[in-house]
Amino acid sequence: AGGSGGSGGGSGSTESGGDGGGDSGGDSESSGGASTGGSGSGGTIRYLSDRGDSKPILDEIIAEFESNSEYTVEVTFTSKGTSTDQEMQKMVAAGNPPDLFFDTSTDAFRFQQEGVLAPVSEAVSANSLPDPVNVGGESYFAPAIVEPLMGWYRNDIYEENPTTWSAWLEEAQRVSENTDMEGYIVQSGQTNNADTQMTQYLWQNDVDIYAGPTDDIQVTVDQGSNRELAVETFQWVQDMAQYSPNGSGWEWGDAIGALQQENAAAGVSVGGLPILTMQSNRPDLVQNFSPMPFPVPQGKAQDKWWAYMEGHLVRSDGDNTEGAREFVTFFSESDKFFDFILSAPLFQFPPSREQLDATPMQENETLNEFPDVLELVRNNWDVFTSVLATGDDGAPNLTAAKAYGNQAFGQAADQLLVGGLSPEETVDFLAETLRGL
Amino acid sequence: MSTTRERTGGARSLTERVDSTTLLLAVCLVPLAAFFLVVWVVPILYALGMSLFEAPVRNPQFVGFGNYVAVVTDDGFVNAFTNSIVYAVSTTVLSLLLGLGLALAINQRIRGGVALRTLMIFPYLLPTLVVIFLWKFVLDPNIGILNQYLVDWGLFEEPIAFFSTLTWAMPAVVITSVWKFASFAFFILLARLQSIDPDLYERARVEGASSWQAFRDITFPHLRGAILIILLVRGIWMFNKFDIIYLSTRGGPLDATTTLPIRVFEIAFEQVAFGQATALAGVMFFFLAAVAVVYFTVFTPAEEVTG
Amino acid sequence: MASDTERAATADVARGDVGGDHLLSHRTQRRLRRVFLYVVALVVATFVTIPVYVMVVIAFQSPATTFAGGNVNLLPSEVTLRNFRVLFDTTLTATYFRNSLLVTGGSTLLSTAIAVTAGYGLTRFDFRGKGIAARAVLFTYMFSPIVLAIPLYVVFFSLGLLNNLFALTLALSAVSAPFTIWLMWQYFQTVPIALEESAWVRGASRWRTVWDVVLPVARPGYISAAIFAFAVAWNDFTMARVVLSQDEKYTITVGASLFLDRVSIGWAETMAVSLLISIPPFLIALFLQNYLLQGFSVGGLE
Amino acid sequence: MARAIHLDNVTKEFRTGSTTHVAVDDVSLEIPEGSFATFVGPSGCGKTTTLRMIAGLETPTSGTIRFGDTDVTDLPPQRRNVAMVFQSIALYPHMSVRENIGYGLKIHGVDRADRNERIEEAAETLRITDQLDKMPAELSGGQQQRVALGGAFVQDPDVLLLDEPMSDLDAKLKAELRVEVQRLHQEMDATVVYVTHDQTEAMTMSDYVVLLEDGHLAQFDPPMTLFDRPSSSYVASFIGTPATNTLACTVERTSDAPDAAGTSGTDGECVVVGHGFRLPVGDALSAHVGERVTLGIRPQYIHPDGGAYSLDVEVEVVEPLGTEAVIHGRTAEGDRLDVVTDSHAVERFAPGETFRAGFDRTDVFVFGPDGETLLFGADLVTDGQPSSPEQ
Amino acid sequence: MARAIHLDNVTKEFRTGSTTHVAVDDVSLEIPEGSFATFVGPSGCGKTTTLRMIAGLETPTSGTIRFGDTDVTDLPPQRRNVAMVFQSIALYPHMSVRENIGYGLKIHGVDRADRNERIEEAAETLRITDQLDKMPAELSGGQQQRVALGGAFVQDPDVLLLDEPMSDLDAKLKAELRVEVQRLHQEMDATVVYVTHDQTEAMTMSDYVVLLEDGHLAQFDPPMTLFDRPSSSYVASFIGTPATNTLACTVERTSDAPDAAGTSGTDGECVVVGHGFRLPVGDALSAHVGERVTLGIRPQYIHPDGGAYSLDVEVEVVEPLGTEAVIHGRTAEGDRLDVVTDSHAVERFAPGETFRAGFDRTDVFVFGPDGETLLFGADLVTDGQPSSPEQ
Ligand SMILES: Nc1ncnc2c1ncn2[C@@H]1O[C@H](COP(=O)(O)OP(=O)(O)OP(=O)(O)O)[C@@H](O)[C@H]1O
Ligand SMILES: Nc1ncnc2c1ncn2[C@@H]1O[C@H](COP(=O)(O)OP(=O)(O)OP(=O)(O)O)[C@@H](O)[C@H]1O
Ligand SMILES: [Mg+2]
Ligand SMILES: [Mg+2]
Repeated sequence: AGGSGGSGGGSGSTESGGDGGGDSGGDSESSGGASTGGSGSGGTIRYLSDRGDSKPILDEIIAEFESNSEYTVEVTFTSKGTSTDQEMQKMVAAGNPPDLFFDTSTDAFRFQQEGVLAPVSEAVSANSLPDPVNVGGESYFAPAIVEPLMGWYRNDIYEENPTTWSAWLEEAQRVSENTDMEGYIVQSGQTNNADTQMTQYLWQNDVDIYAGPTDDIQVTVDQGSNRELAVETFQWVQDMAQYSPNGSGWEWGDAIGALQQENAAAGVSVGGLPILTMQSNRPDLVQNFSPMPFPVPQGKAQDKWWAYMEGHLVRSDGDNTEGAREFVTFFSESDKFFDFILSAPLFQFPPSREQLDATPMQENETLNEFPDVLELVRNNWDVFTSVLATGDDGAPNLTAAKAYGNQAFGQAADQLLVGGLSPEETVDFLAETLRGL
Repeated sequence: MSTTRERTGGARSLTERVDSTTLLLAVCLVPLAAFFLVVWVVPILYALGMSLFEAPVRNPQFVGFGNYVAVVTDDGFVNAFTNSIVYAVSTTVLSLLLGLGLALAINQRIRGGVALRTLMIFPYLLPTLVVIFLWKFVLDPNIGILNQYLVDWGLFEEPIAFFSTLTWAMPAVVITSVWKFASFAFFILLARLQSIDPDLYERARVEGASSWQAFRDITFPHLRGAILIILLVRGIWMFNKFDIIYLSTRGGPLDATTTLPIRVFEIAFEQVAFGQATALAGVMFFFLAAVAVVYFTVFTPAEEVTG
Repeated sequence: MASDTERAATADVARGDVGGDHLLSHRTQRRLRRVFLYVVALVVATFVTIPVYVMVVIAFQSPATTFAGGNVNLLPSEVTLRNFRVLFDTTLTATYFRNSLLVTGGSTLLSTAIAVTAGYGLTRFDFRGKGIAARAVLFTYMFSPIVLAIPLYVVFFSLGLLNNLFALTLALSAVSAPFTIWLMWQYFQTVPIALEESAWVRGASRWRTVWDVVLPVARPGYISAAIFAFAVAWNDFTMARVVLSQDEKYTITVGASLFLDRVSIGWAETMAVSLLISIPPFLIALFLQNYLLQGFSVGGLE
Repeated sequence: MARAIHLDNVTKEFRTGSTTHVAVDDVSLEIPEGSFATFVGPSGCGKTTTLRMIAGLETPTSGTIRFGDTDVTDLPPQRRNVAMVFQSIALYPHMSVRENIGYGLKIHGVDRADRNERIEEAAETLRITDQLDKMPAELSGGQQQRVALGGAFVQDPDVLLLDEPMSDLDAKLKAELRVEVQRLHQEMDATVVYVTHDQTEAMTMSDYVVLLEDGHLAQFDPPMTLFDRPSSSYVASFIGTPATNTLACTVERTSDAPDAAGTSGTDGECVVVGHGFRLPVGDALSAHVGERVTLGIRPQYIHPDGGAYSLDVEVEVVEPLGTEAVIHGRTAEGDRLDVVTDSHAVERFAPGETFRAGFDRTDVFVFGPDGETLLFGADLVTDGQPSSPEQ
Repeated sequence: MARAIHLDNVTKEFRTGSTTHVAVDDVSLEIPEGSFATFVGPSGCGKTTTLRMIAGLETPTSGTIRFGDTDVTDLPPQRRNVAMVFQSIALYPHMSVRENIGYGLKIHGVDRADRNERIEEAAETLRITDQLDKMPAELSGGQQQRVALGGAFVQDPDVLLLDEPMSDLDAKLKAELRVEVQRLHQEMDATVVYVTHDQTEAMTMSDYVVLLEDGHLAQFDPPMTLFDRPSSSYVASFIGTPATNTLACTVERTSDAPDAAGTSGTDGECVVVGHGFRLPVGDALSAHVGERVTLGIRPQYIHPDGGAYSLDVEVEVVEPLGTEAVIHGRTAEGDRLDVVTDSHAVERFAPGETFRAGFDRTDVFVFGPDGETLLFGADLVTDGQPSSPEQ
C-alpha cells in the first residue's frame, strides 16, 4: 500500500502496530474466510484495504454493489503502510490469495511484473482515469485517489515562506537559535515519510536517480553530474538536520507531533494531514500553520512533486477475479466516488485534474476552510509525479518501486544523519543499495 | 500395578477399576495431544520443511541447506545476532535484578507491599500494544513527559528521541521490555521467598549469622532454582521476542535494534523469502537448543523444570 | 509465620529504648535498612505507575486540554468522557471489546481446563514418555513464534476455521497451554495423594474426588494458570490477525490498531482505548494476585 | 457389620528404579470379627503398607486379603466399606472441621440434619466441639488428629483403620482418648486395626497385637501374651518400657561346674551361666549346652533387694519417674542393665556405686543365637520340666 | 561458660488485629547457672514463647531478661551465644546433614577439620553417622530431630534451648536419647532450658521443672517437689500418669458428726468427708470448715487391698500396661477414680464390679476451691500439727 497514513499522535505507533505481531509476533493478517470463500458465479470477493478512514462510505458502496450483483464483498482492513503487502504475502503463501486490493500505482507495477494481476482496463477507460500501469495495452491499476506531499510552516514565526534551500537554512537557524523550537524537520530512517522526502530533495536538485526504459533501468545517481548534485543535496540535508529534532525512524504522526507540540516550526507531511490532526489536539494552533511547496535550490524550479496515486488492483489468481473486476468498475462509476475521496479531505484528492474542480470538491467545507491547500494542489498538479514514473520519459520503473518498498532513500539518510557517513559516502551507499535491489 | 496373580474373585472389579482409570487418563491426555499436534507440531514441521525450499510461494525449489548458509553468511546476521544476545541478556538480567530487589523488599513486609504487588502484576497483563503506546508517549521527544521534565529541569539541552538515536534505542527498548516483564521474575521470586520457612532465619540468627550471611546461606540457595528457571525461560522468550521491538523501533535506527526475529520478519515479508526466513528461525532454534543443553548440563535445574 | 516482623515491630513500639550504644546502633541499622527498602519500593512504584498515570490522565482529558500550550498537561484540570464518546461513536470499540472478552474468557477456560486435566493426568498416572514431555514443552517454546504465522494460517485455512472466534479461542489456548499445563503439573505434585485416598476410602468415586477434593485444593494453581492464559489471550494480536479478517470479528487489540490509524483518532483516543483495555487486567491484578503468588510458589514460567 | 480380616501370604514389593524393596513379606494372619488389633513395630517395618492394603489403597504383589468370606484383594477402596485415619492426617484444607468430619456421610447420602447430629456427637467425644466451624489450618496438630478420628468414627464402617491417630497428642489427652476409642469400639460394630509405635497404646487398647519386624510378622497375639511370652528377643525388647535387659550368658550342665550361685540345681540339669549367677533351667536347654544364649529380664522384675538369683550392678544414672525410678547400670561383664524401683532410688543409689540386684528364675526368658525364645522362665514353675515355647 | 538465666516480671503480648493475647504473663524465675530446667505445660501455655524470648527472637512486652549479670532483654540473638533446637526442627533443606549440624560452627569461623571432628562426634552420640551426607528431606522425622539436636550440641553455647526436641522419636529411642542428652549436659558448660509436653521427660531429665498454666507460672521447683508437693490441683493433675484422682469432699469438724469411717479423730479436729470416708487432717483446715474441697490421691497410692481409709469403686475399664494395669472406675458419688495395680488386675477386676480401695492419709493432697493446695498429706506425719504448704 501507499505512503500516506498516520494521523494524530496515535498514528506513529499504530501504523507499526498494525504491521507488527502481537505477542508471538508475525505479521500475519488474513482475509476472507475459506469457509465462505466458495466459488461459482456470485460468491465472495475478498478485498484488502488500508482505508480505514473511509470504512463507512466503503461499506455503503459495497452494499450497493452487492444489491446489484450476485457477489458479496468481504473487506479486510489493514493498517496503513506496508501491512497490506504483508497480509497478502501470508495469504498467497498459504495458497489463499485475495481477489482485490487497494495499493499504490508503484506496487501495482511491481505486482504486474510478477505476473499476478488481472487487467482492469474497462474501469480505467470507462471513467477516463489516469492509466499509469498500462502494460501491453491493458490497464492494471484503477486509480482512486492522489495524495501529494505538502509542507507546513508556522506563519507566526516565519515571516514568509522561505522557499529556497539557502533561505531555509538561514531561517531555520534563526528560528532554532531564537525560539524553543527547531526550525525544520528532517527525517530519516526506514519509514515512508523519510524515504519520500529524501527522494523529493534529490528531485528538487535535478538529480537523475535512474535512467533508461522500463526494461533497462540504470541507477545513475552516482554518475556524472548527478553525483555532484546528489552530494550537494545530502550536504544540504545534513546542514538542515542541525536545526531539526532527531527524526530518525519517525512515522508521519511523529513529525506532526513535533509541529503540534511546538518542537519544530516547519516540516513536510502528506496533504493537510497535520491540520486535520491539530484540529482535534491543538485547535489554537491551526491558524498558525500555512501549507508550502517543497524547498528548492536557488534558481531551480518546482518540476517534480511526489504524489502517491492509489487505487484498485485485481489479482489473477484469486477465486473471484471476474467479480473483483466488476467491483472495480462499479466503484469507479459509483456516485459515491467523491464521498469516498472526501472521507479524508485535504489529505486525499481525486485522481484527475478535472475531478479536482468537480462540484463535491467545491462544496466541501473543510476544503473551503483551507483554500491555500487546494490552490497549491491545483497549481502543481502537472508536476505531480509518482515514483513509478521515473524511467526515461516517465516509463514505469521497477527499481524505483522496489527502492520505495525497501525505503532505500530513508535508510541512506539514516546513514548520513545517524550513521555518520559523509554526503559522498552516502551517495555511494545509496547507489550500491539501489543496484542491489 | 498387580503382577502375576491369577484370581477369580477380583476379575470383574479389576476391569472396572482399569476402565475408570483409563477413562480418566484419556480425558486427561487426549486433548493435550490434539492441541500440541495442531498448533505446535504440524506448524513447526511445516516451517522446518519450508526452510529447505526457495521461494515456496510459487513453484518451490528444493535447495537443501542453502537457505541456512545464505542467512548466516548474510551481512546483517552478525549484527542481528549480537543485538539479540544484548537484548535477551540485558532484559533478562535487569528483570531478574529488579524483580529480585523488589521481591526481597516486599518480603520484608513493608507497608503497602500488597499494593505494590498489585501494581507490579499489572504491566504484565497489559497487551504489548498498550505497553508500547504508553512508553512511546512517555519517551516521545515531542510530547513525551520524560523529555519534558528532563529539559525543564535542565538535565538535557533538548529532548532525546529515545527510540531513534543509536545510543538510546536499545536502552529504550530494553526499559520498555523490563517494565512489562520484570513482574514475571518478581512474582516467581516472591512466591519462592514466601515459601521459605521463617524459622530457618531465626535458627540462623540464633547460630550467629548476620543478615548478609543469612541471605547468602539461606535465601540465595532457596532462590537458586527459581533464578535459573527465570534466566533460562525468560532468556529464551526474550531472544525470540518480536513485538516489542517491532512496535517501537522496527529494528532501527540503522539496525541498532534489529534482532534475529526482526530479521526473520524482514526476510519473510519484505524480501518475501519464506524459505530463508524459516531457515533463520531454524538457526535460532538450534542455537537456543544448544544453549539450553549446555545450561542443563552445567546447572542442572532439571528438577525445577520436570518437577 | 505471617507475623514475625509484625511481632518484632509491635515489640519495638511497646518498649522504650533501654540499652546502651551498641543497642542503638543495632536499631539504627535496622531502621536504615527499612528506609532503604522503602526507597527501593518507591522508585519501582514510580517506575511502574508513571506510564499508567499518564494513560489515565490523557484518557480523561480532551486533547485540546492535554496538548494546550505546547507542553503535555498532566495535572488534570478537567474530566471528560469525550475521548470515550469518540471511540464508541465512530468505531466498533464495543464490538471489539465484546469479542475480546468472549475469546479471552473462552480461551482462559479452555486452557485452564486442559491444564487441569493434563496436569492431573501427568501427576497421578504413570506412563511412558512423561519425562520427555517436560522438555518438549520447553523446546517448543524455542521455536521463534513469528515464523509460525504462515503455517498456522495454512492449518486453519485447511480446517475451514478462518474468521471464527472459536478458532481463535482454540489457537490462543494452544499458545498458553504449554505453560498452564506445566504449572498445573507442578502444582498437583504439591497436593498430597492422601487427600484423594482419604476420599476414596470414604466411598467417593475417582471423579467425585476430583470434584470435591482435588479441584478445591488446587485452586491457587489453576487460578494462576487462568491468569496466565488470560494474559496471553488478552495480549494477543498475532493469532487474531491470523485467524480473523472481518471487522465485526476483530478483537480489541486488532480493532484498535486499525482504527487508531485514522485521521480522526489521536493520542487522546489512543489512551482512552488503552485504558479500556487495561480494565480487565487491573481487576485481575486487584483481586487475584494472591492466588498467583500461591500458584507460582511451585515454580513458574511466563 | 464388623468383618473378620484375613491376610493370606500377603507380600508387597515396591519397585523404585531397578531395586525392589519388600515392604511386607509373606504375612498371614486373621483378625477376628469385631476385635481390636494393633500393629506395632519400629519405623519402616511395614505397618502403614499393610494397613493400606487392607484399605484397598495398595494391591498386594501376591497373596489374598479377605473380609469375612469375601475376597477383597482387588476391590477398590470405595467398595470395601472401611474408614481410615491417615498417618499424614490428610484433612481437606478447604473444608471446615464440620465438613471434614461429615464428608464420608455426605458421600453416602446422609442428610444434613442427621449428619450434623453425628458430627456433633463425635466432636463432643473428641472435645473439639468449639473447633467445628474452624478450618483445619487454624488447628493445632493434636486437634487436627482428633478431627481425622472424628471423620472415621462418624461413619459406620465394617473395618476401621487407624494409622497412628494419636501421635500428636500430649500424654494426658492421649490417655483420655484411649479410653474413648475403646468405648467407641465397643459401641461400633467394626473390626478395628490400629497402627502405633507407642507400645502403651498397643498394650492397653487391643485384643491382639501384631508386631512386625522388617516386613514380616514377628508375633501376633493378645497383648499380655506378647508381654509374657515373647516369641523372640526382638519382641521382648520391643514390648515393655524400659526395654527388657539382655545379658550374654552360656548354657552349661550342672555336672560341668560347681554350683557357684548358691542355688541348687539337680545334677545333669542345664544352667545358664554369666554375670556372676548360675540359673538352673531344668532340661529345656539340653540341646544348647555350651552355646552362647541371651538371658532376658524385664527391669521391673529385678529388685535391688532380694530375688533368688543375683548379680552386681554398677549404677550409671538414676532417672526419677514420679512414683518409680529407673536405675541405668552395667553388670560386671559390661552389659547394660536397667532396674525399675521405687522413687526413693534416687537417694539410695548414687552413680558409680555398685549394688546387688536379684531376680527370680520364673521371670526370665532365654533367647537363642538368632533371638528366638528357647525358654520362658514362667514355665519352670508350673512343671519342673519346662516346656519349649510354642511357636 | 554457662550462665544463670533470670526472668523478671516478663510479659509478652501478641497483638493480632485489635485483640491482645497475653502469651506469657508476668513470669519471674531464676534458672541457676549450669542447671537443666524443663518447661512443661499443655499446648499453648507459652513455653515456646518464653524460650524465644530467652533466645532473643522475641522481645518481651515488659520485664527484663538477664544472663548472669548482663541484661540481654534487647540484645539480638546473634549476640547472646545461645544455641537452640526449634520446635519446627528447622533444618536447612538445601544443606546436607553435615552442613546443617556444622552451620553454627562455620558462622563462628571454626575451620573445616575441627568442624568435621565435632560433627562426627555428635553424630555418633545421636546415632546418625550414616545419615551425615544425606539431605534432610531424605530423613525420617526422628532422624531430622536428631540432626537438629546435633546442630545445637556442637556449638559451645552459654545457654542451650531445646524446644520439644524428641517429640517425633519412638519410646525406645526417646529413652535412650534422654540419657545421652543428660550426659551431654554434664559434659557441656551450658545452662539448658528444655521444653516438652511429655512429663516423663520433664521428670527424668531436669534439675528444675517450670510448669506454666496459660502464660503464668504454676510452679517452679525440682521435679520431685512438683510431684510430691504440687502447689495446686493443676500441678498435681498435670504431673504424673495417670493423672491424680480428684474427689469432691467437704471439710467438717469431728465434733460435728460421728466418726463414720472407723478411724479416730481427736475431737475438734478437722476431717475431710466424702465418698464414704472421713479423713482426719488435724487443725490445718480449720479455716475451711464447711467448705467444699477437693481431695487429690495419685492412682499409684490407692490400693485394692489395704490402706487406712477406703472407698468403694465401680470398675469401668481395666487397661493392662505390661507389668501394671490401670483400673478406671467411679466412686459411689460418681467421681472418676483411677487405680494403678499389678498386671493381674485384668483377671481380678471385671467391668461393672465394685471393690473396696484404700489409701493412707499421708498420700493425699487437699485443694481449695480455686485449686490451691491447702494441705499435703505428707505433712500430717512429721508433726501431729500439719503445717500449711509453703507457697
Ligand atoms: N510407595 C513406596 N515406594 C517405595 N517404598 C515404599 C513406599 N511406601 C513404603 N515404602 C517402604 O516400605 C517400607 C515400609 O513402609 P511403611 O510406610 O509401611 O512403614 P511404617 O511401618 O508405617 O513406618 P512408620 O512408623 O515410619 O510410619 C519402608 O521402608 C518404606 O520406605
Ligand atoms: N506470633 C504470634 N501471634 C499471636 N499469637 C501467638 C503468636 N505466637 C504464639 N501465640 C500464642 O501465644 C500462646 C502461647 O504460644 P506458645 O507457642 O508459646 O505455646 P506452647 O506452650 O509452646 O505450645 P505448644 O506446646 O503447642 O508448642 C498461644 O495461645 C499462641 O496461640
Ligand atoms: Mg506408617
Ligand atoms: Mg511450643
